[in-house]
Amino acid sequence: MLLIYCPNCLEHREEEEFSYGGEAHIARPLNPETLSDTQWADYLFFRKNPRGIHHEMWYHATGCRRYFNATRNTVTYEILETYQVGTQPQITGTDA
Amino acid sequence: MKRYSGFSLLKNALSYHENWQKVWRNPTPKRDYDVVIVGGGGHGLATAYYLAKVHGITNVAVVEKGYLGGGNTARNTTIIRSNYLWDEAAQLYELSLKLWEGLSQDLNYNVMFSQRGVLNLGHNLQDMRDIERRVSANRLNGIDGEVVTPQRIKEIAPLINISPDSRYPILGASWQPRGGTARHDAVAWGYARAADALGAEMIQQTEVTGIRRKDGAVVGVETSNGFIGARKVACVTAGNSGVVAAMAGLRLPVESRPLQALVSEPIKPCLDTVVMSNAVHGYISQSDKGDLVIGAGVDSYNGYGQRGSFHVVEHTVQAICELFPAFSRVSMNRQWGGIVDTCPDACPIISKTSVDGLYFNCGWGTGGFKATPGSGYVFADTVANDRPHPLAEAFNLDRFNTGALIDEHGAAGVAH
Amino acid sequence: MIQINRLPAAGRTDQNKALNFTFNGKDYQGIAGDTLASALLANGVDVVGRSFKYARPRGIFGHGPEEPNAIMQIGSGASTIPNLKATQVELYEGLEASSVNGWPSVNFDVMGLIGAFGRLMPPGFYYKTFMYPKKLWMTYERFIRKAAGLGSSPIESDPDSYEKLNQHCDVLVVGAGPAGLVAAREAARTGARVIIADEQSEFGGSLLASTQLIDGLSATQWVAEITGELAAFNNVQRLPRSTVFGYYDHNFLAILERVTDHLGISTASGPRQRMHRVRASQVVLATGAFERPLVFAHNDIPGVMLASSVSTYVNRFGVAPGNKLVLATTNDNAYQTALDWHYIGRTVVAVVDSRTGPNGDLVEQVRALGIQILEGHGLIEAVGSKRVRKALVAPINIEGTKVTGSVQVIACDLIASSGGWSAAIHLSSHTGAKPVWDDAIVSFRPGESKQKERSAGACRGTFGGLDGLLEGANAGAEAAKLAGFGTGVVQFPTPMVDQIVEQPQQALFLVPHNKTTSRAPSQFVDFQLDVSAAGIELAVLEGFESVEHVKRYTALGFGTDQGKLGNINGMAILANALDQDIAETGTTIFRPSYTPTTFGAIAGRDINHLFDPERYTAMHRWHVENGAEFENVGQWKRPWYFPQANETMQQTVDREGLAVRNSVGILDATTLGKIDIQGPDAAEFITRMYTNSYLKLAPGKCRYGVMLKEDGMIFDDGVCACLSENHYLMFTTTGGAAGVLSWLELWQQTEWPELQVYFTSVTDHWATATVTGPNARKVIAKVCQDIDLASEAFGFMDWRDGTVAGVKARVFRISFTGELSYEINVPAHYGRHVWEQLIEAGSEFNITPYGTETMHVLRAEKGFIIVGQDTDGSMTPADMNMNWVVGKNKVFSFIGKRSLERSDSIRENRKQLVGLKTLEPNAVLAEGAQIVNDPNQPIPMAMQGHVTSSYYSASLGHSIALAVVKGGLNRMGDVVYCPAADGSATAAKIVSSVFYDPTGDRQHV
Amino acid sequence: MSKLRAETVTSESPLHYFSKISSHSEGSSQLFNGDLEFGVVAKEIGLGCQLNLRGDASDEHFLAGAEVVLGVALPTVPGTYHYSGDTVVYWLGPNEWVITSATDALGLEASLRLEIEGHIAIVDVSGGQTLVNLRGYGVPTILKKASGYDFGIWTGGPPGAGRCVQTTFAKATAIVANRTNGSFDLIIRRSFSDYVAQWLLDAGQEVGCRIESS
Repeated sequence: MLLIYCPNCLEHREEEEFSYGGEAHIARPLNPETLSDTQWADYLFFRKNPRGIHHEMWYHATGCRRYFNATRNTVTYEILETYQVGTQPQITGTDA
Repeated sequence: MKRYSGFSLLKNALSYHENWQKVWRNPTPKRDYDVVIVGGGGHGLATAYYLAKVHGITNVAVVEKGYLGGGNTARNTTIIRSNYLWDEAAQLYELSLKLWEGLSQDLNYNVMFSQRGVLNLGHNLQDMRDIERRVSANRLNGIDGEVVTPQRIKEIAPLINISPDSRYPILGASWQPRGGTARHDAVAWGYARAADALGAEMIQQTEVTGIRRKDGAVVGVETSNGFIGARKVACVTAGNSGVVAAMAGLRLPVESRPLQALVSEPIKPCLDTVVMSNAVHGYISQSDKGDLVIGAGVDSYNGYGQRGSFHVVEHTVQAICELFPAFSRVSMNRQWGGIVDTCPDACPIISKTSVDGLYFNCGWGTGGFKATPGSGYVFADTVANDRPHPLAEAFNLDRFNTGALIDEHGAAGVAH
Repeated sequence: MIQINRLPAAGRTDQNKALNFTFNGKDYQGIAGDTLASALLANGVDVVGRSFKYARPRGIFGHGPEEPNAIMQIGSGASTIPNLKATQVELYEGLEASSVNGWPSVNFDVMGLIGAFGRLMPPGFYYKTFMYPKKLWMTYERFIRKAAGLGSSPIESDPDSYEKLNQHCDVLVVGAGPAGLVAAREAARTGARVIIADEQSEFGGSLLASTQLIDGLSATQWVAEITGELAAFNNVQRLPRSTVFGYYDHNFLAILERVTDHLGISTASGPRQRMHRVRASQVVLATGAFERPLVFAHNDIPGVMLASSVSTYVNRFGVAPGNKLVLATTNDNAYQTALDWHYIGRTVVAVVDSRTGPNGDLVEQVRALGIQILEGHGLIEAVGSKRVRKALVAPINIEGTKVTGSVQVIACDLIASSGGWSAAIHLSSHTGAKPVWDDAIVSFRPGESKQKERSAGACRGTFGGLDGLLEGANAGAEAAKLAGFGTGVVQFPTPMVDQIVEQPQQALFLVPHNKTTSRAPSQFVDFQLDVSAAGIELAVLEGFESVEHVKRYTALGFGTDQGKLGNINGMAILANALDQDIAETGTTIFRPSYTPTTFGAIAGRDINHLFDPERYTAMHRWHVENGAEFENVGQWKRPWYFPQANETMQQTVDREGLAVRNSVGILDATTLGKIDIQGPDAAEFITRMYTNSYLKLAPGKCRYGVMLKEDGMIFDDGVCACLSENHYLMFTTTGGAAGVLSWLELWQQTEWPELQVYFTSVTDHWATATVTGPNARKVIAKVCQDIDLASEAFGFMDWRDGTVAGVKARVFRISFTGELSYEINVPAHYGRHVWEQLIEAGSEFNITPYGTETMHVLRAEKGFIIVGQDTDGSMTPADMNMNWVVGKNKVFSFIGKRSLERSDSIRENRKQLVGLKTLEPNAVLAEGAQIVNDPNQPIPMAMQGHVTSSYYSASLGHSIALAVVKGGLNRMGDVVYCPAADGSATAAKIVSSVFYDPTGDRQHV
Repeated sequence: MSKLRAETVTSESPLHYFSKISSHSEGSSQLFNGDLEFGVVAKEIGLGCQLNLRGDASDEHFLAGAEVVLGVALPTVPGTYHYSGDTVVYWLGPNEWVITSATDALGLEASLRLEIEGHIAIVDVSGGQTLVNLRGYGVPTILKKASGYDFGIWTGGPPGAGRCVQTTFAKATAIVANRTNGSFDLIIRRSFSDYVAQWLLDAGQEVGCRIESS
């Protein structure tokens, strides 16, 4: 069970307070109509799903009601950082 | 292959069990094969078996990074049923169920397929509409099933709580008598033994680290024990499909999630059927050893950790205690997690890919074990003939482009 | 009853306090401080159970959670508990215990006759048999199941309650043996919040049975001192009878505290057990070690025990479980048992040591007492049926693989064995740390830490007393420092312990027999499941090479003791059979639970009425008082219908529906989700979320909208009102409220932060009463004077502020019934007041409260969809015949729009919403029924769609249904069929989905 | 009756019925015999004004405007609240606060709107939630049962301020705040209030629990 540092509440909080928001940093295409079905499907359904470093969104549902991003290792579940939406992670790559 | 029977058991007992044949060889890999199957779980082993048995393709290696049947085959709650809603899924699972019904004899290995029936409970009016819809579709598809009342449920599972005063009272259920459970390890071992007997080779403790291609076609796999050539490579690596796909430069619409399960200590038999509830979220059966085998939820986040959050276990156990208040004083003996590939439409992918000779079978989510024989059967056919088996057609990768998803229930939460 | 094995010196027990108990229906007496196991041993009870597979008689083997044999059913009736280990059950007055196997009794078990044919049941025999004939398997299985299980589940609800506490601490110390106690003391001293938990009834661990001196005190006195010190710290929480059973991610550990189990009474005032959910900054694991038994032929006969268990029964419980002891060992440590036995005046017949030339301190002490030591010997077989009578002993080679000389017979009634110690690495293993085999100590050590934890003492493989204490103190200080307390330097002086010089032990995992393993009498490795050394070798012979395969094939480690006794021996035997070393063979991953954990305690109080919150509206009590039946809608309790005396549900729904159509009805619509939206970009944002546009919606106006997910499928619907410039109120479905709010937040926060808009849930703020029907205006007029209710002034899809029944209200003219409707919203505190005033005002029109069932009928008459009932997540607006709600000319590509153009979304022959009218007017189709064109076609039938909603409509005088049918909008007038389970089929004609008032005049009046 | 006068209006706080129902319920009747010392007393302080306020915490004009009207500065440190008299402002998120006050909600909203310009939101949620004060020696334990939040780290704040958190509370959510007298305030949603009250009675059984509705 994860313990997640909320970058708004500035505290570690229990996983039960959060909901998972999926892969982060996926921008909605500006002109969906110009995309092929395949390109649109890529946006809709295809995710990195890495074994290792993953940048993902979390929603502090029963706390501050803010979305934020986390860098988490999907094997160890270690959360390496949390950061604001619209900013870039400090930790990148694929392995911890 | 020396056949197993009561007689062979007796004969071997007289010689102190010193003369049993090996269930399978443990050969060193050859330089190349007609087909390399990546992943030695139930689905991969079944694929090897049907490639040999149905299609006469015996120059096959099953390459497994750990031990045979050690992934989700060893970690699931062994429930088998075919009462799926949509025609495409129902037909695939029904093929599976029919294969299950003769599997022990076919493999000459008792997989202990026990047709003790499956109840899917309904707890609100919409549940009951959905149950009626599903059972109605099942009947017209030739799949057994009926809608049963709480009183009938109580007869089938006497310890269940059908009080109308429950927080979410049981209003009814679908009942598939042909459903049941099987002994999960035996399925992997039985397929491996039978496939081995037909010539397929089991290569354990060998991890595939790359998929070698030439001119857009697959030529083999890189492994922790060196390169193995192959004209065709069939990947069946539940939980790690995305990672394997990436080796061939492919992306799959799957995400890997921890799915949890737990068992109680053995108790005297008191539950002779499988009970599943989506609304209060738990499913339970009792094994032939006496353990209550309980399926817990899927964690909400991606993970490869084969473990999960304790609060998921808590919610599941609450659900079980709601359904079976008497089990409150029974104890949890062990809990664990598996990694499931989840697809946006909660249906599998059984598909050719853009790489010639490379095939994928993945995305079974929580439904993989029950599909083992059917999955192997249609995948073997797809690989052997380089075109989708008719029952696999709907489960192609292109459906994510066209939008022809099979069950968009599961798609409700995607898109961003 | 005389306790024939009770010693005069009573250890930690109280001779003066007798406790009566029953075992298998027979009366016995023990004393305070006993466990059930020690009391049974005191009474000379040899056979306490039967093994699972071969039904062999079994006696008490251990003294803690490793006990494989003494599995008990405790108590009876609703509060019975299955599968407790007698070694962990504290004795109390009136305790009832029975064996879980053995019929008609444990002393004579008919299944034991089957056990005599054990050779026919090697590992995996069931995989090889019972296959033919195919149809008989279910019959075979019935017999197999008869033998299944240990104890029995109660069949009634649990009378006890269970507590849960969320705990936070800086340092959690697991285990209150010597290392844990000093670790806790060091951490406590720094001011850190410390929790120390131990599974036993009192702190001290192995020291409770030790004869060692520490700081010049007896071990138990020293424990009392340090426990007293800990009690004096107010930053220390001490949890005895508390098992840390799982170590989860991010230093979350779960502890089961047994609060009243040892009292044996169901106390209404307190919980039976308490679950502590602990988040610890740092963890010290001091969980000790388990002694390994020696594996020899018939090592399962009652009277064979662990050496440390014999010492524990002697020293801690004052029980001597026999008279003539033979000790079999591979190490010096176990000689202590010979000393303990000797000093209580009983006979040590011989010590059988596998090593040659042992001369450590304890060995010399034993030798000095004149006790026979058979060096270089193995105890190869025990002889006896329900109690050991003899030991067969033979010289063995130095490697311990072969019997090298003649067998001698030694008469005895107790065999204690020791094959060394295995560190209890379970909790560190839960974290994913991979255990490391260490030949030097013949044990696994915990692997590299994956969490903020460290092991200290025996569980780290440090079996020497002083070293363990040093490690514990260091671990406590270090953990505190890393949690932000203290300097990390040990503060208390090191306790003084006599150092005992020990010679190296021998790694011996299977005592050789003069027959081969396959032909020797069974040499048990895992007692509970009858896994023998021969079984493991057979698995290897059959080609199972992985430790996991062998475990699964033989069931090694799958018992309720989870392999605490057998796993290491089993793995070593496997390694030997594979000609590998143990490190190569690998280990198995331990998983929670460390010991079995009560389901009720895991569930806590979140069962029964607290299983899930019940959400009530402000009018809920009125509904209850007025006889409503309720429907669960999400977590809400909504009135389903309001039956009057002797009415059937159908009669009620007919009456309620007719009232609305002919006069006026009232519905509690509070549960609809309501989201307040403010900001200069509110209209733009809302327009991106809905399929239609809100850019030109004027204050005072409402509009119906449909929301899609990005895949183009309908996900929610509702009305959105413009309250003022830049201020909107969005209604959602009851079930969709929370999901829609987080959906809006998701897009605003993560995709379009530049749009200035705020969302606030106001679902709970408003109570909503819908007054609907031709007389609705007249009713409202009686309680509302400040709104011009004239149609021209307050038209359909308008809203107005005003005062209703003296309360500031917001009134919407929106309709889900197709009748003239007013949805009156007031702050929830006034909900019941306004509701009652409306009922009173409507009484002259016989205003009729109605529930969700009538609401469903009325809206279906109008062809209004319910998201989630008429749609299922695979339906587009076009499928619902609702293209009118899709803004084709919207500039921004609203959410889901692109997906509506995918090839499958524009495919011909998609399922479309239509009405169905049964040819037999009174036949009501089943909701969910599948639709076919030809009911006589062979199976599998080609299904065309299904019925989504179906009712009898009293106002129309016939049944109505909504359905989705392939290409349905082009099939008006076609007759289709719904086949039923009994083979019959109901014919229905495809018609428009709008059955009532198709022009919509009635809602506009 | 064709006209209702304002003085006949009755209101019901979320826990309006609670003590009545509880005193008659079998399971908890022993807790209401009057002889027991209750370890937990939950007293509803209902029917006050509660406003949800949104705005940009980095906008000084916004902060200043709010302070002028409320007589207390908006807390900008996460997890804190400010109070003055009977007006309390709780931090809920980086741009969200909830204000509880004894004054009239509509009046307060109007004053705030008058004083503050720019992109803000003010929403009256007075009917949607209620404030419950928890006092008694059993309260710290009750909080441990209810929530995984570590209330043990809270220390007393400076005058006019305290700690608050919005978190899970049993299977509902709540805002929990400490008071200077050692008690705690709980703000819960109306539709969950019956559940929370039932839960408190159950979880408080060990020490005795009484609910006083407003």
